[in-house]
Amino acid sequence: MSASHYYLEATVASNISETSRVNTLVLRLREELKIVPGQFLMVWRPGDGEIPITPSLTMGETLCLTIEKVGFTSSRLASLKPGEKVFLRGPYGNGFNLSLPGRYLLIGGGTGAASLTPAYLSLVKKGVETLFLVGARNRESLVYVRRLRELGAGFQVATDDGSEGFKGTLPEFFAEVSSRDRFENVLTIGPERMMVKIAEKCVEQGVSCQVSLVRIVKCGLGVCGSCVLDPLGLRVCVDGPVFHGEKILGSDFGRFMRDEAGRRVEVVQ
Amino acid sequence: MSASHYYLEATVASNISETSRVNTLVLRLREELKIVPGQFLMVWRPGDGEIPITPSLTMGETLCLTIEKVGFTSSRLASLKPGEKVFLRGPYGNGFNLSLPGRYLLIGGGTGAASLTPAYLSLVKKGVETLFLVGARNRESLVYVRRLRELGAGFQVATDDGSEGFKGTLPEFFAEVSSRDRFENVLTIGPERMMVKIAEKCVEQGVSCQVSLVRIVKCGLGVCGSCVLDPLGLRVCVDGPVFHGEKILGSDFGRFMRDEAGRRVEVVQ
Amino acid sequence: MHPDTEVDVAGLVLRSPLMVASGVLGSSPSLIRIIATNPDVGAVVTKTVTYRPRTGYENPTLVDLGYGFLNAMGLPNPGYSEYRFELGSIKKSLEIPLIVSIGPSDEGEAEEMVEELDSVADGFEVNLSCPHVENLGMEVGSDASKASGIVKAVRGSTGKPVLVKISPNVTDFVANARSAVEAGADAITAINTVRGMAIDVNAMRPVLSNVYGGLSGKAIHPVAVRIVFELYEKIKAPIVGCGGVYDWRDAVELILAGATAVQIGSAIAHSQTGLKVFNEIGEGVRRYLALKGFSSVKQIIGLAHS
Amino acid sequence: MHPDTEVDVAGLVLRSPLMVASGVLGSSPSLIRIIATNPDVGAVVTKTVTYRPRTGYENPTLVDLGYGFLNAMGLPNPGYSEYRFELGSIKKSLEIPLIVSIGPSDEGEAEEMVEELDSVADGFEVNLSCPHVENLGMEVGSDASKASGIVKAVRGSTGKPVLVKISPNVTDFVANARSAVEAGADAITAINTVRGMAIDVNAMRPVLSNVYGGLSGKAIHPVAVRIVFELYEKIKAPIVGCGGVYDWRDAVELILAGATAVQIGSAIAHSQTGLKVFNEIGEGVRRYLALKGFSSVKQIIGLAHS
Ligand SMILES: Cc1cc2nc3c(=O)[nH]c(=O)nc-3n(C[C@H](O)[C@H](O)[C@H](O)COP(=O)(O)OP(=O)(O)OC[C@H]3O[C@@H](n4cnc5c(N)ncnc54)[C@H](O)[C@@H]3O)c2cc1C
Ligand SMILES: Cc1cc2nc3c(=O)[nH]c(=O)nc-3n(C[C@H](O)[C@H](O)[C@H](O)COP(=O)(O)OP(=O)(O)OC[C@H]3O[C@@H](n4cnc5c(N)ncnc54)[C@H](O)[C@@H]3O)c2cc1C
Ligand SMILES: Cc1cc2nc3c(=O)[nH]c(=O)nc-3n(C[C@H](O)[C@H](O)[C@H](O)COP(=O)(O)O)c2cc1C
Ligand SMILES: Cc1cc2nc3c(=O)[nH]c(=O)nc-3n(C[C@H](O)[C@H](O)[C@H](O)COP(=O)(O)O)c2cc1C
Ligand code: FES
Ligand code: FES
Repeated sequence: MSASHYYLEATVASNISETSRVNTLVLRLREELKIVPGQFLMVWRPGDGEIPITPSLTMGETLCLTIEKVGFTSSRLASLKPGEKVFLRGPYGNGFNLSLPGRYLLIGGGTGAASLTPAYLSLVKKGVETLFLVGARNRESLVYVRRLRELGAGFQVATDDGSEGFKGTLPEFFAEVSSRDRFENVLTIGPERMMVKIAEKCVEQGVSCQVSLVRIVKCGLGVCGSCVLDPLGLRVCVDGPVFHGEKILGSDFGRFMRDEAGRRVEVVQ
Repeated sequence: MSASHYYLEATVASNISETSRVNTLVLRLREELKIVPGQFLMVWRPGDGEIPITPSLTMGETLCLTIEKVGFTSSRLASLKPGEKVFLRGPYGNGFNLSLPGRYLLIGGGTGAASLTPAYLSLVKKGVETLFLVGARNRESLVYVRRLRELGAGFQVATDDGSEGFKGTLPEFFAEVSSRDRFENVLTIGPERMMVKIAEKCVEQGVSCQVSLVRIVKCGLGVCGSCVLDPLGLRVCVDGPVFHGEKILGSDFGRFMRDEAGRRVEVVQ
Repeated sequence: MHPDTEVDVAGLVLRSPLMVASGVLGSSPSLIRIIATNPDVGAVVTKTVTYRPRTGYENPTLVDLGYGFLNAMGLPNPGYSEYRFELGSIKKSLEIPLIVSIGPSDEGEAEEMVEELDSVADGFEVNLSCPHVENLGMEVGSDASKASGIVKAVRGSTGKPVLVKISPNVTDFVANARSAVEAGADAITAINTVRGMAIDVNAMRPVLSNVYGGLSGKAIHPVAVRIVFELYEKIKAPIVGCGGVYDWRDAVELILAGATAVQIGSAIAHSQTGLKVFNEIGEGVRRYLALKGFSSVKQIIGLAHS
Repeated sequence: MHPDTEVDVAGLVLRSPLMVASGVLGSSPSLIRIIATNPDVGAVVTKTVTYRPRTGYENPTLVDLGYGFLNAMGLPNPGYSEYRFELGSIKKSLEIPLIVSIGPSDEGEAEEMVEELDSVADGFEVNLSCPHVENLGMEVGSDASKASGIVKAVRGSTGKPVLVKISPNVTDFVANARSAVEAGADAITAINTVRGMAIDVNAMRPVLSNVYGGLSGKAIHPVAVRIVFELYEKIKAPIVGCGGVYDWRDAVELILAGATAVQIGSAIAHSQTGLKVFNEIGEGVRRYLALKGFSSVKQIIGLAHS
């Protein structure tokens, strides 16, 4: 706080187009930012708004944000040019618990493949056996696989239409993989309905499952209550964004969220 | 600060009459207060005001304040009964430097004898050779000698009228003592004109001399400027109350102080 | 010795003088249900609801200053009608009073809202003091006759206790509190946030999307103490103190100043222990009362005046 | 690159935008003389002097809150006449402007004081905003016609720049600033302290002998930023920002908000380094300007508005 007052300044070094809807910003900071995999940052452009993003890479003074253009702010951020600035606060939230014993299966859908990468790299660095499944609707929608390849990551791909890798959804691929091999831990980021299916399967199999939730984050500090998961009263920004699947199954997880006015609305994805 | 909010509460355990004008309050605190000899406390009684006092003894949770009744607040405090409360903030100021090499001569006039006692005890405890001169107008005005005797302190007395000990003022006694024996360090608390004479003599003789000044202390924190020693711009509450004689000789020390309105007035004692 | 911590705010009997301040932790009924099980929470004030749903302002809406927060949330809320429905779903399970905070922009809205919400509320807090929302909050609060009209409308629409929350951002807060009491308020909540703003030196822009916001937390505690102290001498209604209560001393300070109960907002987020801050403060207040020889917290209300 | 830190406040050319705020460090001319040798101090504002000497209030007069101070010194000062004499003794040796702060209680006093003090002052700051002294400061400041009369009297008695220091404790500070400018003020200093108080839980009494006092320091920084920002849009006169400047970012924040210069008070006492805080802040501002590619601090005044 004292070094940065309110926000840390970051400069866009490059902007990599992942798909027609998703871009990765490579940012340079003036100092290193310590982030636990799974924690998130609040990313601000004055006039354009501020949104929560889970970094897709953190390496010294380099930071990658992989952003899907879903609305105004995300679209503006995803379109920034080299030399432009963004302003960061955080890291916020709990991050993944990567010290549970056993092997890890990571399942990333859409931009979730990017957001899971820091956890993947951290596990591999610790010498933990890890398998990374990434998925999307089709080959064109796959996010971050080029970067994963550059990083020398071992990963397997699933596409709904079979245009690359396994043909089917990630829950289907997960079922397939776990019919052959049992991982003690599953980490997943992706569309919420996908995560619910995976979490349910994990509970069935007695496998530990950590999911990263998305809700409307305003303060990021646990003050405003905008990100609450009902009826548990958990605040995604401080109690999460990572939750153990068995703790939140049966709640609004995968079914309801609150919109910006705090109205309870259905989760659509 | 966090334990005490604004003030520490202390309870009067006993009130010892030293002379007709001076009393010693023995206080009990709820926790030990770490004070360097020569530092002072701000002592508050709601409704009666708040004044700076240099403790005359600090021992675990016991604290002694030796107070001369010179005006409203000091008279109220000096008249407190066992069980009554006072409220303390501090310690403030720098305190004496007791790690200068050589032997120490302590010279306390009036309540100064009491205020110098913690420094005396600390030096003796460190095994430093120390001589303590205490003085007053006459035997009846001697302050704290009973307590010094109880503490087993070695001290010598001077009275202006010779009713006890050396006949003469403390500067005279000091001249007499230093004609026989040379101390490397002098510490003194007492009427300012007395301290000036002692400091001048020390400078003449090349002896280190630390004096403790009294000015109007309001904030005690260096903010309000009420305790300034001109023209040096030194604040007694934070830069002092202890100063090296040679640093302040030639200033308003011993000649002028500021009254509560900040008017420059003559030092009378 | 177990000092009694029960207090009575305009007829609302609270097992603890500590209440959750409005808006902090938002409007989720499930959070209210959970908070209400904490034995050191005496009542919950809901997020301020308005006549229509509000999405609030764009992010950024909050700045953490360390010693406080600046917020310009823009009163996001689902609107009183949907909110009544949500509160209904938890009302029965609550063992402590539920005070519904409302931000009507005129008398008509006030009446409709209160009539509808009356079945789920044990009391109302009228927010005439939100410093960053136009046509609501302070804008209304500083238009004396409009404010008074709204309070009268609320008063006329419910038999339950009505609190009015006042703003520190006015020259004469005593006049505002007095006119609220004259219009029928049973108690005054003091204070809402203090006007403020922050500029990021790197971005060179105001941080809050709304530019201006409201300062809360430690920073405003002395302001709250002062206003509670003065109101205690100048109005007859009980006062609920609010502003920068982070530990038991802060709570006691407001009670000694004259508050019958104390609301806690920012500390919930600034404390390492989250909602346990209520237990730490509750325990501290009990220890303090015991140490000083009081058998009830009621005995120290306003004691700093004597 | 060595960015230029010179600014011009209503004709007063300051080598640094940093000034010593009124009253902090008191009225001793010797302290002023010493402070003025600091290259990062652009001007000194004296303690507020009044027509007659004032001893100020009984102790306690100051509370340290950690994140700020509460003070009710009661404007102790030797009176303008003796003070003029004292300032005269150092005036020649000062290389930076000396701004004399005055607290007249009516027009007559204002005229007499300013005529007398004119020979030792490079400018005046009229204190109409001290929150804790009756018949002076805020009491005067909130009586619009009286305040305006005093400013006119000051204006009529000197050709030197006149600053008017305003209070945050009013509903409409913009109106106060405007009427000061209409009455002839060349610049507005914003802000004086915020009303507040503290109660000691052990003593169960207000700490300040005056009960109420003024809050300064970090706590009020967002309030100062907000007022400076709004004044910058609504009045034409230059603004001197004051309130909670503890490091270079706080200073830059006020300048971006619209302040031409910045006063520093509480930080002098709260900083570990005392008066060196001016050098730390000065150095920080220069580094910031260089990093952002500005050649002069003037280029960033009000930049947060664009
Ligand atoms: C902890 C966390 C980490 C995140 N990490 C990433 C990331 O790495 N990459 C990434 O692309 N996105 C991430 N998101 C999601 C991202 O923050 C949202 O997509 C973004 O806030 C949308 O803002 P917007 O202004 O562009 O869209 P808006 O205009 O606000 O919304 C566009 C549409 O999306 C819906 N919407 C907005 N926010 C959410 C939400 N939080 N949940 C569900 N629907 C929403 C709106 O209702 C609307 O229909 C993360 C979210 C959270 C909470
Ligand atoms: C660092 C420090 C340590 C001190 N330690 C002790 C101590 O251990 N024991 C003790 O008895 N006293 C001590 N004093 C002095 C004591 O604080 C004053 O005597 C007291 O403040 C007087 O307050 P009052 O309200 O009783 O008198 P007031 O009514 O304020 O004053 C009575 C008379 O004394 C004069 N006076 C008041 N304060 C001062 C002052 N600071 N210097 C000179 N004249 C003054 C007044 O002008 C007036 O003539 C100390 C002072 C300082 C600054
Ligand atoms: C994030 C946030 C949201 C708030 N929302 C409301 C609200 O909806 N209605 C209201 O009356 N006060 C609201 N407030 C003000 C608080 O209820 C309280 O008056 C203020 O924060 C001071 O208390 P504190 O210092 O304990 O936080 C909000 C405060 C914060 C920090
Ligand atoms: C101990 C003290 C004394 C003050 N005396 C005066 C004064 O005489 N005249 C005045 O205009 N302001 C006075 N002030 C207010 C300051 O000049 C300044 O406006 C306020 O403290 C806010 O700035 P800060 O946060 O940097 O301290 C005083 C402040 C303090 C803390
Ligand atoms: S975003 Fe405000 S509580 Fe989570
Ligand atoms: S007493 Fe205030 S500066 Fe020393």
